[in-house]
Amino acid sequence: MPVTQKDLMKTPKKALLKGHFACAGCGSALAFRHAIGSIADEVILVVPASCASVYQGSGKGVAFNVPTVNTAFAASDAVASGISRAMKKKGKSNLKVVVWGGDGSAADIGIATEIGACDRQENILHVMYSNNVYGNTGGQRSGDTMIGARTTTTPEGNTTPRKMVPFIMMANNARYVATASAAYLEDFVGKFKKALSLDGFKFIQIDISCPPNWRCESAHSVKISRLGVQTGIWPLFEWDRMTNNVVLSTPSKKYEVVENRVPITEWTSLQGRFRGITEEEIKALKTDTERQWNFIRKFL
Amino acid sequence: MPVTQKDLMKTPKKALLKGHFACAGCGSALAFRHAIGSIADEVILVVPASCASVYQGSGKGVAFNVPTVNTAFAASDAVASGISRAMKKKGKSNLKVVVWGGDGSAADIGIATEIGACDRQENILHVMYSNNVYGNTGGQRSGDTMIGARTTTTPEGNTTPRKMVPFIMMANNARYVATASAAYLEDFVGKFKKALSLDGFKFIQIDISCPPNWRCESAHSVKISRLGVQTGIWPLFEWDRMTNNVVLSTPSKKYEVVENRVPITEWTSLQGRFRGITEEEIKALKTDTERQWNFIRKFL
Amino acid sequence: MSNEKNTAERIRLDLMIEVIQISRGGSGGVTGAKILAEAAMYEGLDAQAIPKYGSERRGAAVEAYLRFDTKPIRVHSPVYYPQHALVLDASLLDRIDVDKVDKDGVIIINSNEVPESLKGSGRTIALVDASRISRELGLILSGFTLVNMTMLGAFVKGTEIVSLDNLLKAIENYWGEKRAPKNMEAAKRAYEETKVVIA
Amino acid sequence: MSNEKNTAERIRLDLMIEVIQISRGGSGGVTGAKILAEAAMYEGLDAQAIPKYGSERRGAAVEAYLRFDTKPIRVHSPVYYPQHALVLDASLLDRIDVDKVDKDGVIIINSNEVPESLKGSGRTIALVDASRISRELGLILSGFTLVNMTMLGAFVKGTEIVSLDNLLKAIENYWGEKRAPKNMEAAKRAYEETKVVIA
Amino acid sequence: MTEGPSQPKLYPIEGVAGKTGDWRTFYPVVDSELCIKCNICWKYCPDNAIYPADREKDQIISFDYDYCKGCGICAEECPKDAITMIPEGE
Amino acid sequence: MTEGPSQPKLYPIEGVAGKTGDWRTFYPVVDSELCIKCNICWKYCPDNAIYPADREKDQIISFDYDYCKGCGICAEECPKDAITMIPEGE
Amino acid sequence: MVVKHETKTMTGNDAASYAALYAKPEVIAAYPITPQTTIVENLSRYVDEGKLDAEFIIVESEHSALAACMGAAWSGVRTFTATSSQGLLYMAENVFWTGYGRLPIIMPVVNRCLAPGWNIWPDFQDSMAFRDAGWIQMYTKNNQEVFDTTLQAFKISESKDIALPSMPCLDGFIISHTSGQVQLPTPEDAYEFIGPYSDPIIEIDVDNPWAFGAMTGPEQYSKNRKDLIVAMERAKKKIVSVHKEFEERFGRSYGNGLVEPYGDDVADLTIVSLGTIGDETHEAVDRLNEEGLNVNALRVRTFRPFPEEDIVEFAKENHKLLVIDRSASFGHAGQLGIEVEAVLKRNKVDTPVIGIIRGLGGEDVPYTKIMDDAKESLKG
Amino acid sequence: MVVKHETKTMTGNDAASYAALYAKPEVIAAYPITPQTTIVENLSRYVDEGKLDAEFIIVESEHSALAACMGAAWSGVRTFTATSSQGLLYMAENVFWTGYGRLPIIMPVVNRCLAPGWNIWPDFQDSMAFRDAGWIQMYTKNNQEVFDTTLQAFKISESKDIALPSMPCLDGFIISHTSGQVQLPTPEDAYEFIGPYSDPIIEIDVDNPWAFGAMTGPEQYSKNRKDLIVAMERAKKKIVSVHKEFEERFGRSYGNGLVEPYGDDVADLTIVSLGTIGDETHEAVDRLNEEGLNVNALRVRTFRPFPEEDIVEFAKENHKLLVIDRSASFGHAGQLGIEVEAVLKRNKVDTPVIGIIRGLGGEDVPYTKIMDDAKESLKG
Ligand SMILES: Cc1ncc(C[n+]2csc(CCOP(=O)(O)OP(=O)(O)O)c2C)c(N)n1
Ligand SMILES: Cc1ncc(C[n+]2csc(CCOP(=O)(O)OP(=O)(O)O)c2C)c(N)n1
Ligand code: SF4
Ligand code: SF4
Ligand code: SF4
Ligand code: SF4
Ligand code: SF4
Ligand code: SF4
Ligand SMILES: [Mg+2]
Ligand SMILES: [Mg+2]
Repeated sequence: MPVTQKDLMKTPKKALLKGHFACAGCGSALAFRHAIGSIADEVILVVPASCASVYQGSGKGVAFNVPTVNTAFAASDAVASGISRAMKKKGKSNLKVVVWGGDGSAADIGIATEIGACDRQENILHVMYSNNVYGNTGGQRSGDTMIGARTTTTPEGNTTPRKMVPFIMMANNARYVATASAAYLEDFVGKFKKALSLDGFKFIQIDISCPPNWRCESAHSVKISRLGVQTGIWPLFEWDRMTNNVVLSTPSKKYEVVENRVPITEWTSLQGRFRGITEEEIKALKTDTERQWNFIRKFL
Repeated sequence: MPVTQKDLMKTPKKALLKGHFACAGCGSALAFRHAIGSIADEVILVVPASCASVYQGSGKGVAFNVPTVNTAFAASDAVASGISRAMKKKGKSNLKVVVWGGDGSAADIGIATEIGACDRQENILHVMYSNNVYGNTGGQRSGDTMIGARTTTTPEGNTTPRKMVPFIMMANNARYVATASAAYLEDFVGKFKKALSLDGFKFIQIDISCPPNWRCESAHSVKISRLGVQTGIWPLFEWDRMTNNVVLSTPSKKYEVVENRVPITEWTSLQGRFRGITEEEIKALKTDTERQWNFIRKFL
Repeated sequence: MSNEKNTAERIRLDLMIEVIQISRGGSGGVTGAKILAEAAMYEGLDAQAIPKYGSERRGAAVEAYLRFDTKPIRVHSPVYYPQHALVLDASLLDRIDVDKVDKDGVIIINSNEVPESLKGSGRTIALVDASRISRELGLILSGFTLVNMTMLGAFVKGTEIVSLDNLLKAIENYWGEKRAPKNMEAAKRAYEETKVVIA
Repeated sequence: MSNEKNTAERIRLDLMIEVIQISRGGSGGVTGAKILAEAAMYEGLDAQAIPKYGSERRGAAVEAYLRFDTKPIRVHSPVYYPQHALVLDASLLDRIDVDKVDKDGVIIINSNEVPESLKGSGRTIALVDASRISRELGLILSGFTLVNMTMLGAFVKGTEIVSLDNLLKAIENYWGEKRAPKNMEAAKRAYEETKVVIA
Repeated sequence: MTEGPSQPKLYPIEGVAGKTGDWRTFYPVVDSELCIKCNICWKYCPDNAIYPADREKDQIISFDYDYCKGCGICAEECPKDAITMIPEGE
Repeated sequence: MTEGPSQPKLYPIEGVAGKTGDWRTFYPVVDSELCIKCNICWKYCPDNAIYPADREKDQIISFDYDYCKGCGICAEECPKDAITMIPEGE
Repeated sequence: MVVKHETKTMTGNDAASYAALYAKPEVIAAYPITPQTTIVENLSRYVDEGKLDAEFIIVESEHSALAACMGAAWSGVRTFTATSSQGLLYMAENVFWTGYGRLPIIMPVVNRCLAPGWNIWPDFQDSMAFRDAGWIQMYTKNNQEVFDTTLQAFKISESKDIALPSMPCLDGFIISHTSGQVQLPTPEDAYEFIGPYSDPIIEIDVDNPWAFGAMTGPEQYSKNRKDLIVAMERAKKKIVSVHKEFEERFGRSYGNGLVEPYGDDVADLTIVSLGTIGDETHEAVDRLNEEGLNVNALRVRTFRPFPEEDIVEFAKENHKLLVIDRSASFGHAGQLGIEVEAVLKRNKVDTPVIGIIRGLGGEDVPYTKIMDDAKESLKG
Repeated sequence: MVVKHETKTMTGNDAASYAALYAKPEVIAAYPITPQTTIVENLSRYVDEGKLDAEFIIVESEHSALAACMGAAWSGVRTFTATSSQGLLYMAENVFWTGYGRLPIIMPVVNRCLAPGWNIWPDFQDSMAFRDAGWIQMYTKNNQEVFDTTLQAFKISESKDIALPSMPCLDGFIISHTSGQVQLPTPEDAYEFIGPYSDPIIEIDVDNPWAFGAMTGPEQYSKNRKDLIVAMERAKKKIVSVHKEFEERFGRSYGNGLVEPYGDDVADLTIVSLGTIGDETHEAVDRLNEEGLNVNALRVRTFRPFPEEDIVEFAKENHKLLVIDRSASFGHAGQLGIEVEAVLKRNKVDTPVIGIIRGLGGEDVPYTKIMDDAKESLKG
């Protein structure tokens, strides 16, 4: 069920009210607006500690116009499990339980909880929006930080590869796994709605750009996300347990072929987090990108 | 470096002293004896809560004749990281830091810790011995319990597939991943020593039989493990980050072909945990086994 | 905590009776103790069955304790000075400190004959070859002869704290329709075959 | 907590001086406050720079507080009744409660002219077009004009709590050899260009 | 019925962070000549601060300056460069 | 030098669980006629309770009955069925 | 009221499981740990066998066990879990979250001491570590009280004017694994006593959305906490009234529900304690009385909220207190001892207090030992 | 002894980072959480820039942060971490493990209150929850004391006769993010003061293997705990002596290291508190004195071990105590208040105690508020 820009306009209600606390140009808020918006009348949100727990608001009220439970950093998939089971018990299985959290909870502190919920095949969707960093605490390295990125805990550049949680979830036999990008919102919302139509544990990672932590101009937010796909850094795909196959998403198809890819420096040069990146680091980053593609290719 | 039975006899010292607390016929103690024995003069053991924390002894002393640190259930890979780094700092990188724990810590409560250490490429080896159950607490379902197994928390038979931690570790870019069986000790010790020769995070899962929890005769311990391989239930393989390829281990080669496999019932019938297993459950178990093989095949 | 009164006196005075049981891990000793406590309940007594947990493994020695009283039991410690001892495996006799067992109490042993160590002790011993009875009735699990129910019959015969009927009722209740008969039979046969002797 | 003494008196009496600063998230206001505290230290004063943390985002209003004293400061609260106010962005002036600022204190504003709301208030205002100075010196980060260092010059000029020399020393120390000159220049120029007027 | 406990519970409102238009240093302006009503700008606004164009009513996009944070994405993404970012106060 | 703190630290000893031979209900016996000194039994004993055979010295395997728990693996795995499990006491 | 009873022989863990079974929770999530394990196993069995129509979530850790219950509690259904020792520590974040969030979850804690070294025997270090967390804590003395307390906990916690989670505490092994007699009401009577959870404290509602736990400033935050303080005060009365109602219906009681005095009203020495030591103390008191020593006892059944008034009243009348703790706040003293001293001080009661720590790491505390301690205290 | 000093303007977190830098830990593992974050960032930078020759482990959670430090501590090297609030709760199991295991880890806790709702401002609920865990806890009043205390902590904790981990506590934001002046000794002087960790409390040794933390029966277990109790007693003396040595070398002191009295020896009212409220109280005392009110103060610097003797001595001389807690044990009262009452009771000191709770969730506690509270107390 491909989603068009027109479809994006037909939301039951606004999920993200104006005047929220996200930074100007926040890709996470952008993705939230459309995805949660598309099912705003039947969703229950579970939000671990992250920027999303901050940009939703504070004090007077919240910008999230859907039921929202904020949880401890590592607790969200278990809380979501409890909600999903309770709703089942109450005969309200039609409600969609969605975890909306960052890479910190999904890739690091909360991954055991997430793998556990996946293992139990809980009927929930986990959306991991990744800015490749602990944004809320000011930009420390996360498991999803890529090689070469300067963060406040890797000031001279991170040396370890990205964790690639989608692969882990494939290996962990999720019902459905997909990657997405804030530059391709129709693609993202399509995957989001598809995931919600399936029973069991679904996982989507969406890379979103984050001006303060990527140290980029807010105006470049979407552009950088798009370049992430075009440089091949961030391959968009779907994987389904039923087929055990990966299907490359349209925006990424072309970039499987290395020659077709936009040079990585077009992407790095727009971001302060890559200032000072060395040739070797670029090489290592490319090698790790190829590793990811190789993993994907095994399932094509 | 293939290991022979002769090699097993040449250990620097006994790692597991006689008169330990393991049940009669314990496959975990058996595996420990040979693997840890093979490097008993240069190993540091980290043991999370598990049968291994019990069978090592209590009160008067311990049967583990190597330095051993017992840790909280979810803490072992992080403790091992700390030890490994400290030893590096002290110029003692020659010492091997090995986590020896069960499926409970490796597949469930401690998997975030483990994935974290893997992500950091810590120089440690995690050996997950799996009896597919929380043995120490009396046989509750773990993430590594297979479909159809009766445990004290799934008295009518478990319905969810095994977690397959080795796949997760492959997806998580470990340095080296292997599976092993207590029936093929030379193969196991060979993998164990190979893993220790490599830098970075290594992971081996060894399936070991557990008479009280598998509700089997202790005499059948090794036999059941062997049947696990021969029925194809437990494929033995190695995976190396450098190649991103799986190599089937000799004992398992033949069983890639479904027709060559010993009927699964020969394996289940020896185990009380499968008493009352239904046709559908057997079918589901077979399907899940095939799923595992399919995953492996992608990397052959 | 020490033996202030002998068993006969205790019963007469409505005092608590304490029992130590020794068995092998995996032989169902803990279940046996629990069933005995239930039988005592039918008898109108308050009863406690305390398994002593450690890292017991199949085959290793496991202690358990029992208390019986006409009043609510408010004591929670292990039993240090039992009136009786129940020994499910004769080879484990040396694991209990016989000197701490009341001189007037009964030591119930799964054996045909008085063990060497007790010979001439003047102790009251209840003897039964429970292993044989259990084997004959097919009470075997993974090569392990289950003497726990059988020995309950001997205990009842030896101590008379609870009646055989109540014991059988408790066994029946525990095992349920299908599996009870064999176990009840074992207890009954042991009850009949138990010989009480003075060593 | 209220203005017991006016600023001149406070200085004479060795009393603490408190300042409120308002800036936009991302404009370096917190750094500026910290540097000012360091400059005061060179002056021999005890000083505190307190950022008021919340969920500030780039562009959103952020408060910070400063304290200066000749004795060790033992007060940790936010500043409620400041002697002076430092306004890094004129449009944020309405975010502070000017009535709580000491009537004899100085309000330092990044602006060419006295804002409407203060006109005729009789207040002492220190004015400087810091944005222009910063732009001219290329103090721009991701489209954001960094006026924090510039405004420090104006603050020093307006309040005379610390000397320009000590301010420059603190700026130099913070930014290091390579990046200091531009920032010092900005402060110096602001110092020179700042006009103190009575509104 | 007893009242429930005091819990950290908040209800949805618009403008929880205030009028976030305040945060802006540049503001977007659309050139009605250039705009083709494709609504791409609308789509990419993280702050939902663009009223979409309506081809049928021949209405172009407009901005909700109360909440537009001035990120500039709309200007950057507009395929027709119909949006310009102007410094506040100019 | 000050003494260290009281910590839960234990040192290696043999027989920490006691003479685990006690746990046995069956004990293994080897038939020297049948044994081919392959040491497979030695390999599979979880309790390290078999003294291996030595072909050179023409010595067959033997058991450490102090610690053999009687699991029966050796008997089950012996390719020559050279080991028999005998009930204790018989 | 005449109700039907049935007496069964069961362990303390069985007793907790029966209370849960009868309360019909709709979602249960738990993770095994010795000596709590059999509770989890019982409940899995009830659900697998269809005896209990609940969702049972076999989670991968205690952090998730309580988290899943929290999810269910937010959804407005009755929920239950249980844990012990390391498990309780592992879920620490959510323990506070539940208490501060006012979610009425019932979670028996089978007391076991904390590592290292590994030790599965009982002391109260685990639950004591959570005395600040906003939970009702009741320490039980035997299997019967475990059942009764767990059942009462549902009724107390789920009252809208209380809205506090409950942690019935039972000594590991000593209660959890020891079989004894427990009088059970019929499941119907038990359920009728607590009633359905039909007017939930909080309930997710897509038509009326709210966000729970978003960024909260000092003002609202401290308002929430002050309400928690007040709710704890109210809980004291509620515990007493539910306990009284229970007594009227089922004929069993434990003092007034907060404290259980034993022996004469006035004595030379009062032994104050928690849990099974409290039961064992009754034995000691009788024997000391037989020896002609004038000793009585006060078992603190409810530790949170702390029954200040009741302790003070009792202490006033007596001549000396001996407080026995089965845990320690290292670097100071036993937790119960400290708090008893504090309330006496606060209320200007002169009765001297002697605090001792016994039974750490599962060391046995027989009545003989308590008698010795009492004699020692009478001397001093 | 004359030592070189340099005064710098820095935040409290910077001060903690400097102390760590100067102590030269060999392994550091930490996980970010507001408001502790900048400590982690500073240390990463020191290591990345080569200023500090240490292994920095960027772990995936706080449970692992402390676990990694424990691994290093078992290996016999100096180690350091820091955390706050939820992070402290998430590592709860290892916090107890470290304390009970007697591993000399230094871990500043930047105090922040506990969710829900999310709230990053300071109160002491987080560290207070670990007052049983076998850690030395010192609450600091300003940036300078953070540096001094963290440095002292290494020397205290790593003494073989102490062998207890240390948790220097600093109010989040109020100290952690506020810049102020800190006198720093030279790195060499600082290092010389604490010395190298050359005779480790415990050290993994392949030639002399042991197992740490295996199954432990009640006897050895309670022996370990009793030694912990005794070590805490010894720690009081050690804190005083290290503090004295520090004073002699560097010229700064905080009372005797355990408590810091302020004002006249005898007063109508003594204000007892922890952390920055203690500093703010000094301001209040001066102003109250100016108003002619006879008030003094006692700041409890060391909360674990609890300085019973010092508090009692001081309380004896004074006429009334006002104890201000920045945390509560819900269902009873403020933790400091309870314990002060307890020790006075224990030592038969009649001085009345008034306990109040202030500043939960980061509510500001200005000296004016303290003055009001004091006046109120003087009346009552
Ligand atoms: C147990 C625990 N540790 C640390 C924190 C502090 N913390 C809150 S959000 C966060 C980072 C979140 O990063 P991510 O999940 O990537 O989301 P983002 O902020 O980037 O949106 C951290 C470390 C916490 N809340 N709880
Ligand atoms: C936080 C925590 N939760 C639960 C436990 C209880 N526990 C100890 S070992 C164990 C099961 C171990 O299972 P596994 O890892 O498979 O090892 P096995 O016992 O089967 O050898 C459990 C649940 C614990 N020690 N800590
Ligand atoms: S820090 Fe990044 S992810 Fe967080 S709100 Fe700002 S832009 Fe969005
Ligand atoms: S329970 Fe199983 S794994 Fe544990 S010691 Fe016994 S046989 Fe080995
Ligand atoms: S993106 Fe440009 S052309 Fe399209 S609607 Fe917006 S302003 Fe008009
Ligand atoms: S500038 Fe940014 S916030 Fe404003 S309308 Fe354009 S996209 Fe939206
Ligand atoms: S396995 Fe059999 S044949 Fe081989 S050495 Fe052992 S007893 Fe002899
Ligand atoms: S019976 Fe088992 S324990 Fe005994 S020697 Fe054979 S293999 Fe070893
Ligand atoms: Mg992130
Ligand atoms: Mg296991």
